[in-house]
Amino acid sequence: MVKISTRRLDKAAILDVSGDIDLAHSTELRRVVLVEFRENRTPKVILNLVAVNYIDSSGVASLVEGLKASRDVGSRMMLVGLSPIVYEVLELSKLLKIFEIYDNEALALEA
Amino acid sequence: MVKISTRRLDKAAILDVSGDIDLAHSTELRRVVLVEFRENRTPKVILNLVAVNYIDSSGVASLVEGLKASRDVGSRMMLVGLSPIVYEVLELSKLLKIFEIYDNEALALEA
Amino acid sequence: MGRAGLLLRLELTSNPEILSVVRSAVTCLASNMGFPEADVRALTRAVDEALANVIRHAYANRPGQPIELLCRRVTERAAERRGPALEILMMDRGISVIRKKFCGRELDDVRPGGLGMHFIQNGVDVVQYSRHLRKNRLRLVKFLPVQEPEKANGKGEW
Amino acid sequence: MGRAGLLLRLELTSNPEILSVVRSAVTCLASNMGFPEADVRALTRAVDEALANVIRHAYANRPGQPIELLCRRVTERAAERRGPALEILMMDRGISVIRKKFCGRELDDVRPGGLGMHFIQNGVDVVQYSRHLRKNRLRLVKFLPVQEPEKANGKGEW
Ligand SMILES: Nc1ncnc2c1ncn2[C@@H]1O[C@H](COP(=O)(O)OP(=O)(O)O)[C@@H](O)[C@H]1O
Ligand SMILES: Nc1ncnc2c1ncn2[C@@H]1O[C@H](COP(=O)(O)OP(=O)(O)O)[C@@H](O)[C@H]1O
Repeated sequence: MVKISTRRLDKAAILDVSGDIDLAHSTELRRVVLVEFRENRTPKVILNLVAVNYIDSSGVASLVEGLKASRDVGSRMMLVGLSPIVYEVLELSKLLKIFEIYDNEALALEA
Repeated sequence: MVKISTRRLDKAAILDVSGDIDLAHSTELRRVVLVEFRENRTPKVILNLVAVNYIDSSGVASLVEGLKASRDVGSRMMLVGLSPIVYEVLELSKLLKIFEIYDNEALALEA
Repeated sequence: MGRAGLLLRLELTSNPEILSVVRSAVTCLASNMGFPEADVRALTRAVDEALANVIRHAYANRPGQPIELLCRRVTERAAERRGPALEILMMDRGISVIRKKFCGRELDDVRPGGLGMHFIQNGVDVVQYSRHLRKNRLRLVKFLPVQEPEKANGKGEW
Repeated sequence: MGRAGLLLRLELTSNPEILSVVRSAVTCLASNMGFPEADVRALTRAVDEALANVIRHAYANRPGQPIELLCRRVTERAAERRGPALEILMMDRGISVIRKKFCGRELDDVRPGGLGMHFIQNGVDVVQYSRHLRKNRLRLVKFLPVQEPEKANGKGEW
Protein backbone atom coordinates (compact mmCIF):
# COMPACT_ATOMS: atom_id res chain seq x y z
CA MET A 1 0.00 0.00 0.00
CA VAL A 2 1.08 3.54 -0.61
CA LYS A 3 -0.27 6.75 0.92
CA ILE A 4 0.35 10.18 -0.51
CA SER A 5 -0.77 13.32 1.28
CA THR A 6 -0.13 16.84 0.10
CA ARG A 7 0.83 19.89 2.13
CA ARG A 8 0.43 23.12 0.16
CA LEU A 9 2.71 26.07 0.84
CA ASP A 10 3.02 29.39 -0.92
CA LYS A 11 4.94 28.40 -4.04
CA ALA A 12 5.56 24.77 -3.22
CA ALA A 13 3.83 21.50 -2.44
CA ILE A 14 5.22 18.83 -0.17
CA LEU A 15 4.06 15.30 -0.90
CA ASP A 16 4.40 12.90 2.03
CA VAL A 17 4.73 9.47 0.55
CA SER A 18 4.57 6.34 2.69
CA GLY A 19 4.44 2.61 2.10
CA ASP A 20 5.70 0.55 -0.80
CA ILE A 21 6.16 2.15 -4.21
CA ASP A 22 5.98 -1.03 -6.26
CA LEU A 23 4.29 -2.20 -9.46
CA ALA A 24 0.92 -2.18 -7.68
CA HIS A 25 1.23 1.39 -6.49
CA SER A 26 3.76 3.40 -8.50
CA THR A 27 1.02 4.61 -10.87
CA GLU A 28 -0.62 6.38 -7.93
CA LEU A 29 2.57 8.27 -7.24
CA ARG A 30 3.10 9.08 -10.90
CA ARG A 31 -0.44 10.39 -11.27
CA VAL A 32 -0.21 12.69 -8.24
CA VAL A 33 3.18 14.07 -9.25
CA LEU A 34 2.18 14.67 -12.88
CA VAL A 35 -1.01 16.49 -11.85
CA GLU A 36 1.08 18.68 -9.58
CA PHE A 37 3.25 19.83 -12.46
CA ARG A 38 0.98 19.67 -15.50
CA GLU A 39 -2.29 20.83 -14.01
CA ASN A 40 -1.42 22.76 -10.87
CA ARG A 41 1.82 24.16 -12.32
CA THR A 42 3.33 24.07 -8.84
CA PRO A 43 6.78 25.72 -9.08
CA LYS A 44 8.40 23.42 -6.55
CA VAL A 45 7.31 19.92 -5.56
CA ILE A 46 9.11 18.25 -2.68
CA LEU A 47 8.66 14.52 -2.26
CA ASN A 48 9.25 13.48 1.34
CA LEU A 49 10.11 9.79 1.08
CA VAL A 50 11.07 9.19 4.71
CA ALA A 51 8.21 6.71 5.25
CA VAL A 52 8.82 4.73 2.06
CA ASN A 53 9.66 1.12 2.89
CA TYR A 54 10.32 -0.12 -0.61
CA ILE A 55 10.73 1.23 -4.10
CA ASP A 56 11.04 -0.90 -7.22
CA SER A 57 12.10 -0.05 -10.78
CA SER A 58 8.60 1.13 -11.66
CA GLY A 59 8.75 3.49 -8.69
CA VAL A 60 12.10 4.82 -9.84
CA ALA A 61 10.60 5.24 -13.32
CA SER A 62 7.75 7.27 -11.82
CA LEU A 63 10.25 9.58 -10.14
CA VAL A 64 12.09 10.03 -13.44
CA GLU A 65 8.82 10.83 -15.21
CA GLY A 66 8.01 13.36 -12.54
CA LEU A 67 11.39 14.98 -13.00
CA LYS A 68 10.85 15.22 -16.76
CA ALA A 69 7.39 16.71 -16.29
CA SER A 70 8.87 19.31 -13.93
CA ARG A 71 11.42 20.33 -16.55
CA ASP A 72 8.76 20.49 -19.27
CA VAL A 73 6.85 23.15 -17.34
CA GLY A 74 9.89 24.90 -15.85
CA SER A 75 9.21 23.69 -12.29
CA ARG A 76 11.45 21.82 -9.88
CA MET A 77 11.10 18.41 -8.25
CA MET A 78 13.07 17.63 -5.10
CA LEU A 79 13.54 14.56 -2.95
CA VAL A 80 13.98 14.65 0.83
CA GLY A 81 14.09 12.07 3.61
CA LEU A 82 15.86 9.37 1.65
CA SER A 83 16.07 6.35 3.90
CA PRO A 84 18.98 3.95 3.32
CA ILE A 85 16.55 1.68 1.46
CA VAL A 86 15.52 4.34 -1.05
CA TYR A 87 19.03 5.73 -1.33
CA GLU A 88 20.37 2.28 -2.14
CA VAL A 89 17.92 1.85 -5.00
CA LEU A 90 18.66 5.24 -6.54
CA GLU A 91 22.36 4.54 -6.23
CA LEU A 92 21.94 1.15 -7.87
CA SER A 93 19.99 2.89 -10.65
CA LYS A 94 22.83 5.40 -11.08
CA LEU A 95 20.24 8.14 -10.78
CA LEU A 96 21.44 9.90 -7.64
CA LYS A 97 23.03 12.66 -9.65
CA ILE A 98 20.01 13.54 -11.76
CA PHE A 99 17.73 14.29 -8.80
CA GLU A 100 17.81 17.31 -6.53
CA ILE A 101 18.22 15.63 -3.15
CA TYR A 102 18.14 17.49 0.19
CA ASP A 103 18.61 16.33 3.74
CA ASN A 104 15.39 17.90 4.96
CA GLU A 105 12.40 19.98 3.93
CA ALA A 106 13.79 23.27 5.24
CA LEU A 107 16.86 22.98 3.02
CA ALA A 108 14.75 22.03 0.02
CA LEU A 109 12.42 24.99 0.56
CA GLU A 110 15.36 27.40 0.80
CA ALA A 111 17.13 26.05 -2.27
CA MET B 1 14.81 -15.09 15.27
CA VAL B 2 15.23 -14.16 18.89
CA LYS B 3 18.17 -12.52 20.59
CA ILE B 4 18.74 -12.49 24.33
CA SER B 5 21.55 -10.55 25.93
CA THR B 6 22.15 -10.26 29.65
CA ARG B 7 23.20 -7.25 31.67
CA ARG B 8 24.36 -8.19 35.17
CA LEU B 9 23.87 -5.80 38.05
CA ASP B 10 24.53 -6.21 41.75
CA LYS B 11 21.58 -8.37 42.77
CA ALA B 12 19.73 -8.43 39.49
CA ALA B 13 20.04 -9.42 35.87
CA ILE B 14 18.35 -7.64 33.00
CA LEU B 15 17.62 -9.76 29.93
CA ASP B 16 17.15 -7.78 26.73
CA VAL B 17 14.96 -9.90 24.51
CA SER B 18 14.37 -9.04 20.87
CA GLY B 19 12.73 -10.65 17.89
CA ASP B 20 9.94 -13.20 17.73
CA ILE B 21 9.25 -15.48 20.67
CA ASP B 22 7.47 -18.21 18.79
CA LEU B 23 7.51 -22.01 18.65
CA ALA B 24 10.92 -21.93 16.95
CA HIS B 25 12.53 -19.75 19.59
CA SER B 26 10.64 -19.81 22.89
CA THR B 27 12.82 -22.68 24.17
CA GLU B 28 15.83 -20.36 23.98
CA LEU B 29 14.08 -17.83 26.21
CA ARG B 30 12.93 -20.54 28.62
CA ARG B 31 16.41 -21.99 28.88
CA VAL B 32 18.07 -18.65 29.62
CA VAL B 33 15.47 -17.66 32.21
CA LEU B 34 15.54 -21.02 33.99
CA VAL B 35 19.35 -20.99 34.20
CA GLU B 36 19.16 -17.52 35.70
CA PHE B 37 16.96 -18.74 38.55
CA ARG B 38 17.95 -22.37 39.05
CA GLU B 39 21.70 -22.15 38.49
CA ASN B 40 22.67 -18.52 39.04
CA ARG B 41 20.05 -17.98 41.76
CA THR B 42 19.74 -14.39 40.65
CA PRO B 43 17.43 -12.65 43.15
CA LYS B 44 15.77 -10.43 40.55
CA VAL B 45 15.47 -11.06 36.83
CA ILE B 46 14.05 -8.28 34.68
CA LEU B 47 12.95 -9.17 31.17
CA ASN B 48 13.03 -6.14 28.91
CA LEU B 49 10.62 -7.04 26.10
CA VAL B 50 10.57 -3.71 24.30
CA ALA B 51 12.12 -5.18 21.14
CA VAL B 52 9.85 -8.22 20.98
CA ASN B 53 7.82 -8.18 17.77
CA TYR B 54 5.74 -11.26 18.37
CA ILE B 55 4.97 -13.68 21.16
CA ASP B 56 2.91 -16.83 20.75
CA SER B 57 1.35 -19.20 23.29
CA SER B 58 4.62 -21.10 23.69
CA GLY B 59 6.34 -17.81 24.48
CA VAL B 60 3.71 -17.00 27.08
CA ALA B 61 4.19 -20.51 28.49
CA SER B 62 7.93 -19.84 28.79
CA LEU B 63 7.23 -16.69 30.76
CA VAL B 64 4.91 -18.61 33.08
CA GLU B 65 7.55 -21.29 33.59
CA GLY B 66 10.10 -18.63 34.39
CA LEU B 67 7.76 -17.11 36.95
CA LYS B 68 7.24 -20.49 38.60
CA ALA B 69 10.98 -21.14 38.71
CA SER B 70 11.50 -17.74 40.33
CA ARG B 71 8.99 -18.61 43.05
CA ASP B 72 10.56 -22.03 43.60
CA VAL B 73 13.89 -20.43 44.50
CA GLY B 74 12.48 -17.36 46.24
CA SER B 75 13.56 -14.93 43.49
CA ARG B 76 11.52 -12.44 41.49
CA MET B 77 10.82 -12.16 37.78
CA MET B 78 9.70 -8.85 36.32
CA LEU B 79 8.59 -7.67 32.90
CA VAL B 80 9.32 -4.22 31.49
CA GLY B 81 8.94 -2.55 28.10
CA LEU B 82 5.68 -4.24 27.14
CA SER B 83 4.84 -3.07 23.64
CA PRO B 84 1.15 -3.03 22.67
CA ILE B 85 1.74 -6.31 20.83
CA VAL B 86 3.05 -8.15 23.89
CA TYR B 87 0.55 -6.49 26.21
CA GLU B 88 -2.31 -7.59 23.96
CA VAL B 89 -1.19 -11.22 24.11
CA LEU B 90 -0.81 -11.26 27.90
CA GLU B 91 -4.19 -9.61 28.21
CA LEU B 92 -5.75 -12.17 25.89
CA SER B 93 -4.11 -14.88 28.01
CA LYS B 94 -5.61 -13.33 31.16
CA LEU B 95 -2.12 -13.39 32.65
CA LEU B 96 -1.51 -9.68 33.17
CA LYS B 97 -2.30 -9.94 36.85
CA ILE B 98 0.11 -12.79 37.64
CA PHE B 99 3.22 -11.00 36.35
CA GLU B 100 5.09 -8.15 38.01
CA ILE B 101 4.97 -5.56 35.25
CA TYR B 102 6.78 -2.19 35.39
CA ASP B 103 6.90 0.73 33.01
CA ASN B 104 10.68 0.86 32.91
CA GLU B 105 13.83 -0.71 34.30
CA ALA B 106 14.43 1.93 36.95
CA LEU B 107 11.05 1.27 38.53
CA ALA B 108 11.60 -2.48 38.39
CA LEU B 109 15.02 -2.17 40.03
CA GLU B 110 13.60 -0.03 42.83
CA ALA B 111 10.62 -2.28 43.49
CA MET C 1 -12.21 -27.38 -4.49
CA GLY C 2 -12.88 -24.31 -6.62
CA ARG C 3 -10.05 -21.91 -7.25
CA ALA C 4 -12.26 -18.83 -7.39
CA GLY C 5 -10.91 -16.00 -5.27
CA LEU C 6 -7.64 -17.85 -4.68
CA LEU C 7 -5.07 -15.39 -3.40
CA LEU C 8 -2.23 -17.64 -2.43
CA ARG C 9 -1.37 -21.28 -1.94
CA LEU C 10 1.57 -22.25 0.24
CA GLU C 11 3.27 -25.60 0.53
CA LEU C 12 5.60 -25.94 3.45
CA THR C 13 7.01 -28.49 5.85
CA SER C 14 6.61 -28.99 9.57
CA ASN C 15 9.62 -26.93 10.56
CA PRO C 16 9.10 -24.27 13.25
CA GLU C 17 11.38 -21.86 11.35
CA ILE C 18 8.69 -21.55 8.67
CA LEU C 19 6.23 -20.02 11.13
CA SER C 20 7.71 -16.53 10.83
CA VAL C 21 7.55 -16.75 7.03
CA VAL C 22 3.86 -17.69 7.12
CA ARG C 23 3.14 -14.94 9.63
CA SER C 24 4.70 -12.29 7.44
CA ALA C 25 2.86 -13.50 4.34
CA VAL C 26 -0.52 -13.65 6.12
CA THR C 27 0.03 -10.25 7.74
CA CYS C 28 0.76 -8.68 4.38
CA LEU C 29 -2.11 -10.43 2.59
CA ALA C 30 -4.63 -9.40 5.23
CA SER C 31 -3.40 -5.79 5.28
CA ASN C 32 -3.70 -5.62 1.51
CA MET C 33 -7.29 -6.84 1.77
CA GLY C 34 -8.12 -3.93 4.02
CA PHE C 35 -8.32 -5.57 7.46
CA PRO C 36 -7.58 -3.08 10.26
CA GLU C 37 -4.30 -3.58 12.11
CA ALA C 38 -5.78 -5.22 15.20
CA ASP C 39 -7.67 -7.70 13.02
CA VAL C 40 -4.51 -8.45 11.05
CA ARG C 41 -2.67 -9.22 14.30
CA ALA C 42 -5.49 -11.42 15.59
CA LEU C 43 -5.78 -13.34 12.31
CA THR C 44 -2.02 -13.81 12.03
CA ARG C 45 -1.92 -15.10 15.59
CA ALA C 46 -4.70 -17.58 14.85
CA VAL C 47 -2.91 -18.92 11.76
CA ASP C 48 0.40 -19.09 13.61
CA GLU C 49 -1.05 -21.01 16.55
CA ALA C 50 -2.94 -23.38 14.28
CA LEU C 51 0.22 -24.09 12.29
CA ALA C 52 2.21 -24.57 15.49
CA ASN C 53 -0.41 -27.08 16.64
CA VAL C 54 -0.09 -29.02 13.38
CA ILE C 55 3.68 -29.18 13.87
CA ARG C 56 3.49 -30.11 17.56
CA HIS C 57 0.42 -32.31 17.72
CA ALA C 58 -0.53 -33.60 14.27
CA TYR C 59 3.12 -34.29 13.40
CA ALA C 60 4.46 -34.72 16.95
CA ASN C 61 7.35 -32.35 16.14
CA ARG C 62 8.61 -34.50 13.27
CA PRO C 63 10.21 -32.07 10.78
CA GLY C 64 9.86 -32.26 7.00
CA GLN C 65 6.18 -33.29 6.94
CA PRO C 66 3.87 -31.64 4.38
CA ILE C 67 1.53 -28.79 5.22
CA GLU C 68 -0.60 -26.86 2.78
CA LEU C 69 -2.19 -23.47 3.19
CA LEU C 70 -4.81 -21.98 0.90
CA CYS C 71 -5.84 -18.35 1.20
CA ARG C 72 -9.01 -17.31 -0.58
CA ARG C 73 -11.26 -14.32 -0.70
CA VAL C 74 -14.78 -15.68 -0.16
CA THR C 75 -18.31 -14.58 0.57
CA GLU C 76 -18.97 -16.30 3.85
CA ARG C 77 -22.34 -17.21 5.32
CA ALA C 78 -21.91 -17.85 9.02
CA ALA C 79 -24.61 -18.05 11.71
CA GLU C 80 -25.68 -14.43 11.90
CA ARG C 81 -23.54 -12.88 9.25
CA ARG C 82 -22.85 -12.81 5.55
CA GLY C 83 -20.18 -10.92 3.73
CA PRO C 84 -16.72 -10.78 2.23
CA ALA C 85 -14.11 -12.66 4.22
CA LEU C 86 -10.67 -14.18 4.11
CA GLU C 87 -10.69 -17.98 4.27
CA ILE C 88 -7.57 -19.88 5.22
CA LEU C 89 -7.49 -23.66 4.81
CA MET C 90 -4.69 -25.56 6.51
CA MET C 91 -4.13 -29.18 5.50
CA ASP C 92 -1.85 -31.82 6.97
CA ARG C 93 -1.41 -35.60 6.82
CA GLY C 94 -0.64 -36.08 10.49
CA ILE C 95 -2.36 -37.71 13.45
CA SER C 96 -6.12 -37.39 13.34
CA VAL C 97 -7.57 -34.54 15.25
CA ILE C 98 -9.68 -35.94 18.09
CA ARG C 99 -12.67 -33.76 18.56
CA LYS C 100 -12.83 -33.79 22.31
CA LYS C 101 -9.31 -32.56 22.60
CA PHE C 102 -10.49 -29.24 21.33
CA CYS C 103 -12.10 -28.02 24.49
CA GLY C 104 -10.09 -25.00 25.47
CA ARG C 105 -8.55 -25.40 28.89
CA GLU C 106 -9.66 -23.32 31.81
CA LEU C 107 -7.75 -20.09 31.55
CA ASP C 108 -7.90 -19.33 35.24
CA ASP C 109 -6.07 -22.60 35.77
CA VAL C 110 -2.76 -20.92 34.99
CA ARG C 111 -0.12 -23.24 33.58
CA PRO C 112 2.10 -23.47 30.57
CA GLY C 113 0.31 -24.41 27.37
CA GLY C 114 -3.35 -24.62 26.52
CA LEU C 115 -3.60 -21.09 25.19
CA GLY C 116 -3.28 -21.94 21.52
CA MET C 117 -6.90 -22.90 20.92
CA HIS C 118 -8.00 -19.79 22.77
CA PHE C 119 -5.87 -17.58 20.48
CA ILE C 120 -7.26 -19.36 17.42
CA GLN C 121 -10.89 -18.95 18.50
CA ASN C 122 -10.27 -15.36 19.42
CA GLY C 123 -8.61 -14.40 16.15
CA VAL C 124 -11.12 -15.56 13.56
CA ASP C 125 -14.89 -15.83 13.12
CA VAL C 126 -15.10 -19.45 11.98
CA VAL C 127 -12.99 -22.43 13.10
CA GLN C 128 -13.82 -25.81 11.55
CA TYR C 129 -11.80 -29.00 11.86
CA SER C 130 -12.48 -31.88 9.51
CA ARG C 131 -10.78 -34.96 8.10
CA HIS C 132 -11.14 -36.44 4.60
CA LEU C 133 -9.03 -39.11 2.92
CA ARG C 134 -6.32 -39.08 5.60
CA LYS C 135 -5.99 -35.35 5.39
CA ASN C 136 -6.78 -33.11 8.33
CA ARG C 137 -8.27 -29.82 7.31
CA LEU C 138 -8.67 -26.72 9.42
CA ARG C 139 -10.82 -23.95 8.03
CA LEU C 140 -10.39 -20.46 9.44
CA VAL C 141 -12.54 -17.58 8.24
CA LYS C 142 -12.39 -13.93 9.20
CA PHE C 143 -14.96 -11.40 8.02
CA LEU C 144 -13.81 -8.13 6.57
CA PRO C 145 -15.21 -5.28 8.64
CA VAL C 146 -18.31 -3.68 7.18
CA GLN C 147 -17.19 -0.58 5.33
CA GLU C 148 -19.03 2.70 5.32
CA PRO C 149 -20.10 3.38 1.72
CA GLU C 150 -17.86 6.44 1.24
CA LYS C 151 -14.83 4.49 2.37
CA ALA C 152 -15.53 1.44 0.24
CA ASN C 153 -13.18 2.16 -2.59
CA GLY C 154 -9.64 1.30 -3.52
CA LYS C 155 -9.25 -1.38 -0.88
CA GLY C 156 -9.83 -5.07 -1.15
CA GLU C 157 -10.26 -5.15 -4.88
CA TRP C 158 -9.03 -8.66 -5.32
CA MET D 1 12.38 -32.06 -9.75
CA GLY D 2 13.55 -33.29 -6.39
CA ARG D 3 11.98 -31.88 -3.28
CA ALA D 4 15.14 -32.08 -1.21
CA GLY D 5 15.82 -28.89 0.68
CA LEU D 6 12.41 -27.50 -0.22
CA LEU D 7 11.63 -24.61 2.07
CA LEU D 8 8.50 -23.19 0.54
CA ARG D 9 6.36 -23.44 -2.54
CA LEU D 10 4.03 -20.60 -3.47
CA GLU D 11 1.21 -20.57 -6.00
CA LEU D 12 -0.10 -17.17 -6.87
CA THR D 13 -1.71 -15.24 -9.67
CA SER D 14 -0.49 -12.38 -11.81
CA ASN D 15 -1.91 -9.64 -9.63
CA PRO D 16 0.43 -6.80 -8.63
CA GLU D 17 -1.05 -6.78 -5.10
CA ILE D 18 0.63 -10.12 -4.44
CA LEU D 19 4.11 -8.62 -4.89
CA SER D 20 4.24 -7.26 -1.35
CA VAL D 21 3.18 -10.65 0.04
CA VAL D 22 5.97 -12.42 -1.84
CA ARG D 23 8.49 -9.78 -0.77
CA SER D 24 7.65 -10.24 2.89
CA ALA D 25 7.84 -14.04 2.65
CA VAL D 26 11.17 -13.98 0.80
CA THR D 27 12.62 -11.41 3.18
CA CYS D 28 11.71 -13.51 6.17
CA LEU D 29 12.91 -16.78 4.62
CA ALA D 30 16.29 -15.31 3.66
CA SER D 31 16.77 -13.70 7.09
CA ASN D 32 16.02 -17.02 8.75
CA MET D 33 18.65 -18.68 6.58
CA GLY D 34 21.25 -16.26 7.88
CA PHE D 35 21.70 -13.88 4.94
CA PRO D 36 22.92 -10.45 6.09
CA GLU D 37 20.43 -7.60 5.80
CA ALA D 38 21.87 -6.04 2.65
CA ASP D 39 21.81 -9.44 0.92
CA VAL D 40 18.23 -9.98 2.01
CA ARG D 41 17.23 -6.65 0.49
CA ALA D 42 19.08 -7.37 -2.76
CA LEU D 43 17.58 -10.85 -3.09
CA THR D 44 14.09 -9.62 -2.29
CA ARG D 45 14.47 -6.88 -4.89
CA ALA D 46 15.57 -9.41 -7.50
CA VAL D 47 12.58 -11.67 -6.82
CA ASP D 48 10.20 -8.72 -6.82
CA GLU D 49 11.47 -7.36 -10.14
CA ALA D 50 11.42 -10.81 -11.72
CA LEU D 51 7.84 -11.36 -10.59
CA ALA D 52 6.85 -7.89 -11.81
CA ASN D 53 8.34 -8.77 -15.20
CA VAL D 54 6.31 -11.96 -15.39
CA ILE D 55 3.16 -9.98 -14.65
CA ARG D 56 3.97 -7.16 -17.08
CA HIS D 57 5.71 -8.96 -19.91
CA ALA D 58 4.98 -12.70 -19.83
CA TYR D 59 1.31 -12.08 -18.98
CA ALA D 60 1.00 -8.58 -20.50
CA ASN D 61 -0.69 -7.36 -17.29
CA ARG D 62 -3.52 -9.89 -17.54
CA PRO D 63 -4.56 -10.65 -13.95
CA GLY D 64 -5.42 -14.10 -12.59
CA GLN D 65 -2.73 -16.03 -14.50
CA PRO D 66 -0.79 -18.74 -12.65
CA ILE D 67 2.70 -18.19 -11.24
CA GLU D 68 4.64 -20.66 -9.14
CA LEU D 69 7.58 -20.02 -6.85
CA LEU D 70 9.81 -22.68 -5.35
CA CYS D 71 12.33 -21.83 -2.65
CA ARG D 72 14.99 -24.42 -1.90
CA ARG D 73 18.17 -24.63 0.07
CA VAL D 74 20.75 -26.07 -2.32
CA THR D 75 24.45 -26.63 -2.71
CA GLU D 76 25.22 -24.58 -5.79
CA ARG D 77 28.14 -25.02 -8.16
CA ALA D 78 28.56 -21.84 -10.15
CA ALA D 79 31.56 -20.72 -12.22
CA GLU D 80 34.07 -20.02 -9.49
CA ARG D 81 32.15 -20.94 -6.44
CA ARG D 82 30.53 -23.80 -4.62
CA GLY D 83 28.52 -23.67 -1.45
CA PRO D 84 25.17 -23.43 0.30
CA ALA D 85 22.72 -21.16 -1.41
CA LEU D 86 19.08 -20.21 -1.70
CA GLU D 87 17.52 -21.15 -5.03
CA ILE D 88 14.29 -19.55 -6.18
CA LEU D 89 12.49 -20.94 -9.22
CA MET D 90 9.77 -18.84 -10.78
CA MET D 91 7.45 -20.48 -13.31
CA ASP D 92 4.79 -19.00 -15.55
CA ARG D 93 2.75 -20.01 -18.59
CA GLY D 94 2.93 -16.67 -20.37
CA ILE D 95 4.56 -15.35 -23.52
CA SER D 96 7.87 -16.96 -24.29
CA VAL D 97 10.92 -15.16 -23.09
CA ILE D 98 12.91 -14.00 -26.10
CA ARG D 99 16.56 -14.28 -25.29
CA LYS D 100 17.75 -11.12 -26.99
CA LYS D 101 15.31 -9.00 -25.05
CA PHE D 102 17.36 -9.68 -21.99
CA CYS D 103 20.13 -7.31 -22.74
CA GLY D 104 19.99 -4.72 -19.98
CA ARG D 105 19.52 -1.26 -21.35
CA GLU D 106 22.21 1.35 -21.09
CA LEU D 107 21.91 2.84 -17.66
CA ASP D 108 23.37 6.18 -18.60
CA ASP D 109 20.59 6.51 -21.14
CA VAL D 110 18.24 7.74 -18.43
CA ARG D 111 14.59 6.98 -19.09
CA PRO D 112 11.70 5.29 -17.37
CA GLY D 113 11.92 1.52 -17.34
CA GLY D 114 14.73 -0.84 -18.16
CA LEU D 115 16.08 -1.08 -14.63
CA GLY D 116 14.38 -4.32 -13.71
CA MET D 117 16.92 -6.67 -15.29
CA HIS D 118 19.73 -4.66 -13.71
CA PHE D 119 18.18 -5.08 -10.25
CA ILE D 120 17.74 -8.81 -10.86
CA GLN D 121 21.33 -9.33 -12.00
CA ASN D 122 22.61 -7.25 -9.12
CA GLY D 123 20.64 -9.05 -6.44
CA VAL D 124 21.58 -12.69 -7.05
CA ASP D 125 24.57 -14.76 -8.17
CA VAL D 126 22.88 -16.86 -10.84
CA VAL D 127 20.11 -15.85 -13.27
CA GLN D 128 18.92 -18.49 -15.73
CA TYR D 129 15.93 -18.26 -18.04
CA SER D 130 14.60 -21.40 -19.72
CA ARG D 131 11.44 -22.73 -21.27
CA HIS D 132 10.11 -26.31 -21.15
CA LEU D 133 6.68 -27.62 -22.12
CA ARG D 134 5.14 -24.15 -22.49
CA LYS D 135 6.39 -23.12 -19.09
CA ASN D 136 8.85 -20.30 -18.63
CA ARG D 137 11.25 -20.89 -15.81
CA LEU D 138 13.52 -18.37 -14.15
CA ARG D 139 16.16 -19.70 -11.78
CA LEU D 140 17.68 -17.31 -9.28
CA VAL D 141 20.42 -18.44 -6.91
CA LYS D 142 22.11 -16.51 -4.14
CA PHE D 143 25.06 -17.90 -2.19
CA LEU D 144 25.04 -17.72 1.56
CA PRO D 145 28.06 -15.73 2.73
CA VAL D 146 30.98 -17.87 3.85
CA GLN D 147 30.78 -18.14 7.63
CA GLU D 148 33.72 -17.98 9.97
CA PRO D 149 33.86 -21.33 11.77
CA GLU D 150 33.13 -19.92 15.22
CA LYS D 151 30.03 -18.20 13.96
CA ALA D 152 28.73 -21.18 12.04
CA ASN D 153 26.18 -22.40 14.51
CA GLY D 154 22.53 -21.92 15.16
CA LYS D 155 21.86 -20.27 11.81
CA GLY D 156 20.66 -21.79 8.59
CA GLU D 157 19.95 -25.18 10.02
CA TRP D 158 17.26 -26.01 7.50
N1 LIG E 1 -3.69 -29.73 14.81
C1 LIG E 1 -3.88 -30.54 15.88
N2 LIG E 1 -3.79 -31.87 15.75
C2 LIG E 1 -3.96 -32.68 16.80
N3 LIG E 1 -4.25 -32.25 18.04
C3 LIG E 1 -4.36 -30.94 18.25
C4 LIG E 1 -4.19 -30.02 17.19
N4 LIG E 1 -4.37 -28.78 17.68
C5 LIG E 1 -4.64 -28.92 18.98
N5 LIG E 1 -4.66 -30.22 19.35
C6 LIG E 1 -4.94 -30.75 20.70
O1 LIG E 1 -5.60 -29.74 21.46
C7 LIG E 1 -4.89 -29.46 22.68
C8 LIG E 1 -5.01 -27.97 23.02
O2 LIG E 1 -4.23 -27.20 22.13
P1 LIG E 1 -3.70 -25.77 22.54
O3 LIG E 1 -4.85 -24.97 23.10
O4 LIG E 1 -3.03 -25.20 21.37
O5 LIG E 1 -2.69 -25.97 23.75
P2 LIG E 1 -1.37 -26.87 23.80
O6 LIG E 1 -1.01 -27.15 22.38
O7 LIG E 1 -0.37 -26.02 24.47
O8 LIG E 1 -1.72 -28.09 24.56
C9 LIG E 1 -3.49 -29.93 22.42
O9 LIG E 1 -2.79 -30.29 23.58
C10 LIG E 1 -3.69 -31.11 21.48
O10 LIG E 1 -3.95 -32.28 22.22
N1 LIG F 1 9.53 -12.47 -17.65
C1 LIG F 1 9.65 -11.86 -18.86
N2 LIG F 1 8.96 -12.33 -19.92
C2 LIG F 1 9.07 -11.73 -21.12
N3 LIG F 1 9.85 -10.66 -21.36
C3 LIG F 1 10.57 -10.15 -20.34
C4 LIG F 1 10.51 -10.72 -19.04
N4 LIG F 1 11.33 -10.02 -18.25
C5 LIG F 1 11.87 -9.05 -19.00
N5 LIG F 1 11.43 -9.10 -20.27
C6 LIG F 1 11.84 -8.22 -21.38
O1 LIG F 1 13.05 -7.58 -21.03
C7 LIG F 1 12.90 -6.14 -21.09
C8 LIG F 1 13.73 -5.47 -20.01
O2 LIG F 1 13.16 -5.71 -18.75
P1 LIG F 1 13.43 -4.72 -17.54
O3 LIG F 1 14.89 -4.49 -17.42
O4 LIG F 1 12.75 -5.27 -16.34
O5 LIG F 1 12.80 -3.33 -17.93
P2 LIG F 1 11.30 -2.96 -18.36
O6 LIG F 1 10.46 -4.08 -17.89
O7 LIG F 1 10.99 -1.68 -17.62
O8 LIG F 1 11.31 -2.78 -19.83
C9 LIG F 1 11.41 -5.92 -20.99
O9 LIG F 1 11.01 -4.72 -21.60
C10 LIG F 1 10.83 -7.14 -21.67
O10 LIG F 1 10.76 -6.94 -23.07
